[in-house]
Amino acid sequence: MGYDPENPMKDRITDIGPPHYERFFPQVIKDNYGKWLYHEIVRPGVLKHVSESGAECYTVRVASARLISIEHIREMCDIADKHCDGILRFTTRNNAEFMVDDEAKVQPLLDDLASRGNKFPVGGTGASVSNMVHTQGWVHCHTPATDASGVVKAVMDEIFDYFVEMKLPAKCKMALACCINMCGAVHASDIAILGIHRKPPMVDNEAITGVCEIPLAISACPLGAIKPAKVTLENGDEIKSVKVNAERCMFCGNCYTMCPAMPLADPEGDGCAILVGGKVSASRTGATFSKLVIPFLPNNPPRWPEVVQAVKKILEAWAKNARKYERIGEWAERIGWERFYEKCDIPFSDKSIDDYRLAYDTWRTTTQFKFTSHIK
Amino acid sequence: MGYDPENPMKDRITDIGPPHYERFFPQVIKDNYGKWLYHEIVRPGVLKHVSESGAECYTVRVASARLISIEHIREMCDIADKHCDGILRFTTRNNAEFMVDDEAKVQPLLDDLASRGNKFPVGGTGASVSNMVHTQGWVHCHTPATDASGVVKAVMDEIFDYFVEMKLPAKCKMALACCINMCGAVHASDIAILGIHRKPPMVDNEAITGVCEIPLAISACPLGAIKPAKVTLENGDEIKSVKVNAERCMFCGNCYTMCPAMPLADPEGDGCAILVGGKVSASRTGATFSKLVIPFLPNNPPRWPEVVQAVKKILEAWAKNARKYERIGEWAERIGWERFYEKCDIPFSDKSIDDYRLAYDTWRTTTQFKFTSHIK
Amino acid sequence: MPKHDTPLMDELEKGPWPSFVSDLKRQAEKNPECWDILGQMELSYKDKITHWKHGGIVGVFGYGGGIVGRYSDSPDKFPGVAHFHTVRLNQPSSKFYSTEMLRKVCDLWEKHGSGMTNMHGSTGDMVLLGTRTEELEPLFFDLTHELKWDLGGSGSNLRTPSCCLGKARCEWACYDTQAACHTLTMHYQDEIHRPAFPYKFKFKFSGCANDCVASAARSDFAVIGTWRDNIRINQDEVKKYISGELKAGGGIADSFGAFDIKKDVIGHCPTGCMWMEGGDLKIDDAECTRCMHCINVMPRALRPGVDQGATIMMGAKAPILDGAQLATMVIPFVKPTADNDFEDLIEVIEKAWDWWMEFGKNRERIGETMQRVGLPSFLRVMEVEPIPQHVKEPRCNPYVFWEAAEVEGGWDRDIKEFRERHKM
Amino acid sequence: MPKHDTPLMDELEKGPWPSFVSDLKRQAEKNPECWDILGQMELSYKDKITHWKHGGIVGVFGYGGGIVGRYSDSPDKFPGVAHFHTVRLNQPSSKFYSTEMLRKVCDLWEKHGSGMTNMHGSTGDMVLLGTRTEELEPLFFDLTHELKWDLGGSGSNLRTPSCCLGKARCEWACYDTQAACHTLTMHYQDEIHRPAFPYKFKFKFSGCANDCVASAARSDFAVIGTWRDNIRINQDEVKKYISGELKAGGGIADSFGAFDIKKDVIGHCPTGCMWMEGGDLKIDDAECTRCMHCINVMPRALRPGVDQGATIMMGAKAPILDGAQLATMVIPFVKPTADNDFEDLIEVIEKAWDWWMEFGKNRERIGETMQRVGLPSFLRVMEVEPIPQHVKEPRCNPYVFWEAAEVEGGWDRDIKEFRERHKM
Ligand code: SRM
Ligand code: SRM
Ligand code: SRM
Ligand code: SRM
Ligand code: SF4
Ligand code: SF4
Ligand code: SF4
Ligand code: SF4
Ligand code: SF4
Ligand code: SF4
Ligand code: SF4
Ligand code: SF4
Repeated sequence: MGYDPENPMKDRITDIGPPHYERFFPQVIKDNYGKWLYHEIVRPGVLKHVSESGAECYTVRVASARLISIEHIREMCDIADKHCDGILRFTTRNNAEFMVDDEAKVQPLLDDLASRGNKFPVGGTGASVSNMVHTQGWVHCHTPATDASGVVKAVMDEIFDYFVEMKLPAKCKMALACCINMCGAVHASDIAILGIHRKPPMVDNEAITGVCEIPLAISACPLGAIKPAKVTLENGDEIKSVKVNAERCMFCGNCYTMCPAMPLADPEGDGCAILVGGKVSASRTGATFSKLVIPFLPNNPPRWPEVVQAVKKILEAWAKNARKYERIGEWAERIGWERFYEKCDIPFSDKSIDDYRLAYDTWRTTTQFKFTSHIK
Repeated sequence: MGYDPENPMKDRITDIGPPHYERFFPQVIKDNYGKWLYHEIVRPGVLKHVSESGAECYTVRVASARLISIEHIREMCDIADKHCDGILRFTTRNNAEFMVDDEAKVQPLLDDLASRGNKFPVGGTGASVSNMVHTQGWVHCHTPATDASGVVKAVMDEIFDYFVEMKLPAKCKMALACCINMCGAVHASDIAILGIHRKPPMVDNEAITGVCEIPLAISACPLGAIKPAKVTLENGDEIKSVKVNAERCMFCGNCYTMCPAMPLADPEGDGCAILVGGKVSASRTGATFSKLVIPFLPNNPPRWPEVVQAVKKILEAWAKNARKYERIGEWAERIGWERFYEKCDIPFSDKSIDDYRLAYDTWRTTTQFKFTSHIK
Repeated sequence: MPKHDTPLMDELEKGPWPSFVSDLKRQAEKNPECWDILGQMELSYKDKITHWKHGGIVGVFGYGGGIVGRYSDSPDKFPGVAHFHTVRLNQPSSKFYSTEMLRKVCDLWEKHGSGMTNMHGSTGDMVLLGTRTEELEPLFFDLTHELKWDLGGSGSNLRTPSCCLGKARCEWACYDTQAACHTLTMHYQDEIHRPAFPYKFKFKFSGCANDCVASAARSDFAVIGTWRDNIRINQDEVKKYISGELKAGGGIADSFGAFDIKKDVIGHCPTGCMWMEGGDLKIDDAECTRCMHCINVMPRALRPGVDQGATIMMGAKAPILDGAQLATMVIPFVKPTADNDFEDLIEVIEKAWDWWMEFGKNRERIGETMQRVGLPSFLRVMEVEPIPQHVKEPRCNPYVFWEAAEVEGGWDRDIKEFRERHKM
Repeated sequence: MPKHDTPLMDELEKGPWPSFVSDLKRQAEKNPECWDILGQMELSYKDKITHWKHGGIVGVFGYGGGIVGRYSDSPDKFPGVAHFHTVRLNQPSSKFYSTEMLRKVCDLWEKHGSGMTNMHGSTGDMVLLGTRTEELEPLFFDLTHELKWDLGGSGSNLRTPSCCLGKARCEWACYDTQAACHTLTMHYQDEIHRPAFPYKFKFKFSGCANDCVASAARSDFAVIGTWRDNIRINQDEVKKYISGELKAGGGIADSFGAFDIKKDVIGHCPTGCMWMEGGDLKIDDAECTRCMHCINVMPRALRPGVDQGATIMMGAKAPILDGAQLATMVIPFVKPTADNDFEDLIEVIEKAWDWWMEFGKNRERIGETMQRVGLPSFLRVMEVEPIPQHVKEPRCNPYVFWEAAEVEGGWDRDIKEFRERHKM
């Protein structure tokens, strides 16, 4: 049967939602739903949950590139069929999890995974770096200032040990977003990579008529940097367009989102900022925004060495200096941001000083500071 | 000789500044300037400073109404002449200080002071309530929403013990300002009383022409609540005036400051707000703003019983519950503001929720809160 | 057989982390358009800009969301990705799958699309990456008929809700996150599929303050589990942590050395409400803010209380345009339950929507509307009594908006009568 | 003999705190206008509003400040206060007085004014409260000729600077606050007396972080003493505090009970940089933020370091109009000294003034101008290198203003050339 283009509404089914989750529970989870008593991390990547009933569920977490093929998914299915009664799941950070109900089944599963090259590294639990939440980048999106999957691959290759081992002071939640829309959880991550533009939009006068509602383009700009303008095209036509006061532009890209004739992207202008110290959980300290500590690193495909090294440096400075259970931001708050910059060997610039809406609340309004190397 | 109105510029002296401070130093201070080694608080109101040279300076601090007469000052001079080689000083909180260079001279001085009725209470040092920084109120200013000296007198009478004894967890720095211009240090005080208006300005159309520049009045309003208007006076003249959108008014009084024809003052509208938890010193925690915890109490002269009781309740709740060295705001931060309201038995209202410029930063963006009686 | 030279992409086949490049190549054997994905990406790697055109409005009939249109700016070079639309399938709550179902999705996508996916999108959808416009209706037909599965959200509508795995495999879930997520997803199919809002709106459900679905940072409406009574303590197990018999955090790190209950647990407690007394761990629960830290560190000794429920937070979002927002605590405690189809949540949601749909500006997230009108006004809209828990601290400026009704005598005054008492 | 019935005012004669009402009555014997002060205040106590008219511009010739004009709205009833202008005398630094000088002021004010004063005004002036317009010039003549004393500031000018008593009687002053205050007061007589600024500007000088003149909250330009090296520790004295031989805070409270160095000192240290080691108190000075707490509690054991100087903070103010501001740390360390007439301070002040006088709006305090242009721009103006010490934390939004010169290739781009690579 299938879809009949002649008869699009025939037998149409809508609004049925997703399949019910219970259909996909492994038996041990169905039986022990809401009855779990405690868990252990048996080894990196392997969780053991114990139920009030005494039942056990072993979970093996494997990394995933997230941008994966159906062939790859089918291979996951093969594994799950072989070891896990045909069930697997994905985590909120895009790792895959294979569950078994018996300790004896763990090692065969691990062996199988290990036998498949670099496709299924086991890890990401406990005091580790888990998978990076990330976005589309050049593989799919229209507004990116950097790539996503490639940068993530380059970074995770370099800090791989921290995924497969648990040797950090606490969890490190990383993220990447390819533009300041921040589809990745950049604004509240321990370490985040953020694609940013640094050149004001061009105005494509030849194209603007038709693709863009001028008043919308103007009102898109939060800083009023866009004004209406009359311009004469090469063919002599006078049209309504806009002009941009580059001095007032903060490169947010909202104009481009609203008006395709105002592109910002540029090979030299675009690159990555590094933000650190955000978190989401309310454990110990409440949810916290990430702070922009490195305003710009160039896009240097395919391996973004500057970005990779910056991330690694921060990660390792934290690993070396923080107390147990202290997330990166908690550590920075305790030692003071001036000390953070020093420990991480990051140069400070006025780019990291807020000058947006709520800026005043971030100014240092106390004589309490440390005499770091920043003070000559 | 004296001033000659016929010849105002004759022998005119200007820009000579204040007398040099050194002229007024007691000998022991002149001799030990910059050489002080340590101090002790011998008893409430009596400080002992010891110099590297071994010299000692005893200081007796006495309360002052601040609004004082020259007869009162002359009486102070008599005391200083008798005990202190003709020198006295005033503190940054408007207390007077009498200094002697020998322990033996302290008791006679204290006895003398005590013999003069309630004019010279000794205290205000250490973990006490010192004098209240305050302002003019109805004795001199044109914009007050409450009195100053009278409220201070009423409050200090009631909590007098806390001035003459040192039995609080820390210093308590109090202030009063009779309008939101806050000439008293209300915005950074442990407990502060603030005169506030609650009725929008009236427009005195009969008077506005001449006394007021309309554009200035309009631009005075931070919320754009004042608009130009044409009105017809009783005599039939049509004049330019303004009208106020009362819904948008936040009663800041800036319009009245700029335009005398826009009075706000009102017997029922005006009254006092109570702010708490501010501090200035960087000791332990940095300088902090006071928070508005009681939005309004009525003006009830001559003794403002509601204000007095509110202040006392907060003071004593803090005294009872805080740790040593914890200023009021530090205590409130540690226990949480919800608990503060409970401990002080103050009702909470949405008036204490910020909705001005930087409001978002004060919203609770965490699940971390306590289940106080506020949660039904 | 590679269609394009991709020396830059090939570099990303090296290293221990799974390679999406190798994967693309593998898939290209079955779906040759994958060569063009690789080719166009290689070009982006060279040019350092995206090669996707701006926007592209496509969809399935009757739905205003679920598909993100995308067109190549170099369709001649890369015809396989000339159209490259994304299809968002609404994932089942907390993303458990039977291989049977997954394989069906794979087959569907092999037939109708590129064979490449995101497992999963940041909002939570299963994202099928790249297909042509003419495939959309057939795909949707097969999806709904054969898989009995539906699209998720995109555009100015309710986005696909998501949740932590909660009671399915976690001992800390204080309400049933999956049931809440699924029930509301089903309840709001219309809002998910047909944009009627000023901008996007997201639900996320976490079972406890650890917030494993990042709801406090990434959803307009976040429901986060908590409890009202006392942490359950098993003192015997406490002693086992102290003696080293049990590992901190169930073995959260291999590098932590000896357990130190004073430093590791009590020392990190944000409220300082814990102490040791004669070998027993004591908690002054009235002062506890249920941050989860102590429970996280000693999962066998401590458990959330039994009077469980959730806190409702609202308004989180990314920075466009006024700056990012974390969610704001709106309702301290509700008991969301499948017994009443989560009507407590529905009531709150609809109150917020009714208002936001009327007063929210175009492309204004509810958090921004909240900021624009102020929290006091928002609480009035929500008919929530203002409590100190709504703020970190009381306001420090004196600029209170009084209402006429609150002030004795109201606002109508007679300037003449005033001038009798107070001359100019 | 009382001129008016003042039952409400009379109530304020009771109680242990000194009574300004009794004092007014006493002064009324010499200056009968005091009866009218009492009378008009009584009326205010009845009417619950002020009875002073708005404003009143008066002054002495050639000065734009120092006098605040005030007129009664009921001059018929209270002729003694029909005019009631305030005269601000610039107090000597830190307010020591010889009785000889004070008596001269009293005589002056008995002759030319009401006999009532504020000792002192909130800014620091000696405030003479209430005189008639025609007395102003004679008073000023006598003040300058006989007392060799001058007026302080009011209006849009430099306000009377003020300072803590510092080295005069305090062991903690890290620079000479009095000398700084006096030198700058003399240096800027013109700025104090002749308004040339957009709005008022205040200097305050505190010798250490205790900030006894509240400079961090109440001055546009605050200089607060600090040190760069190590806290001086006398371990023998530390032990005396621990043993109870010495009293905490020199005897700061009578109710504190036993001294507990762990709780009272180490436990309150904001940086956690102190610890006990074998009976000795240790400080990791590099981590100390010189908050003064430990020194305050153990004045005989601990002292500020010897490499002393000051931090410059700017922009504090009351709430009108954008909300109150606390001072912002601008220059972490200078060594203000009379040896060079405080030229380090003067340089900073004048840089700020030059800019503020050019760019500040009318009635905009410098703190507000700083907020309007942003801290990065302000630091550029001040030619101060931006350092992390300028902020509590780095920005969390990504909205950085890049300049063309910082970006490779600048901002001039060719849309055509771009379109060759990226078609619409
Ligand atoms: C599987 C997953 C939930 C899901 O529905 O998929 C999950 C599962 C668990 N989380 Fe989580 N968390 C998961 C994402 C999160 C997130 C969201 C995110 O990463 O974006 C957070 C908040 C992130 C943040 O704070 O920035 C999160 C914050 C926590 C915390 C608090 C950590 C902290 O100290 O701040 C704990 C407690 C702990 O680990 O001690 C926790 C604890 C746990 C426990 C131990 C809960 C339990 O008893 O089973 C689970 C195993 C943890 C582990 O991996 O070590 N989980 N956890 C998610 C796995 C993601 C991954 O693949 O890495
Ligand atoms: C005399 C005076 C300075 C002056 O130039 O006039 C002064 C003098 C001293 N102050 Fe102060 N302070 C004086 C106003 C202040 C102010 C300003 C104010 O009150 O508006 C502050 C900042 C207020 C704030 O933080 O809100 C202030 C915060 C301190 C502190 C920090 C207290 C804290 O823990 O936060 C100390 C340290 C201490 O007391 O342990 C201190 C300590 C001292 C010492 C012990 C300094 C010393 O070694 O001599 C002096 C005696 C203190 C006492 O009275 O217990 N002084 N002190 C001021 C007396 C005012 C009064 O009459 O009560
Ligand atoms: C696919 C996905 C990224 C990914 O790789 O996973 C995504 C992709 C896009 N997002 Fe997003 N967002 C995605 C999750 C998010 C999230 C994360 C979340 O939901 O937890 C956020 C931050 C949280 C939030 O909602 O604030 C997010 C915040 C944005 C924003 C900024 C919204 C704001 O209020 O600040 C925009 C801009 C806009 O709406 O115009 C945006 C816009 C977009 C658009 C539609 C670009 C555009 O302006 O047209 C992207 C389409 C990319 C493409 O070519 O397919 N996307 N977007 C995520 C959706 C997949 C899914 O359904 O599961
Ligand atoms: C006399 C004094 C209060 C007192 O009783 O001590 C005072 C009195 C007035 N102040 Fe003030 N201010 C006084 C210290 C302050 C202080 C405290 C300080 O300097 O440490 C402040 C807060 C700090 C600050 O500068 O921000 C202060 C902040 C204001 C403001 C709000 C300024 C702002 O930027 O927010 C105004 C409103 C204005 O300027 O229009 C103001 C305006 C006024 C006016 C001139 C009223 C007006 O708008 O015309 C008051 C005249 C009262 C009168 O009738 O005599 N006064 N004023 C203080 C000056 C005496 C002196 O010279 O020693
Ligand atoms: S972060 Fe920006 S560029 Fe990246 S997927 Fe989201 S909208 Fe697109
Ligand atoms: S990028 Fe942002 S700030 Fe710049 S013109 Fe466009 S909308 Fe305005
Ligand atoms: S606080 Fe207001 S009313 Fe009081 S003296 Fe200052 S300006 Fe006048
Ligand atoms: S009181 Fe303030 S808010 Fe109200 S009208 Fe006057 S200036 Fe505007
Ligand atoms: S949020 Fe809480 S309940 Fe949900 S998975 Fe995480 S730890 Fe478990
Ligand atoms: S849950 Fe958090 S606040 Fe409560 S006792 Fe444990 S650590 Fe302390
Ligand atoms: S600020 Fe410091 S130096 Fe000045 S008096 Fe106060 S404690 Fe002493
Ligand atoms: S001065 Fe403050 S920060 Fe420094 S050691 Fe003492 S208490 Fe700690």
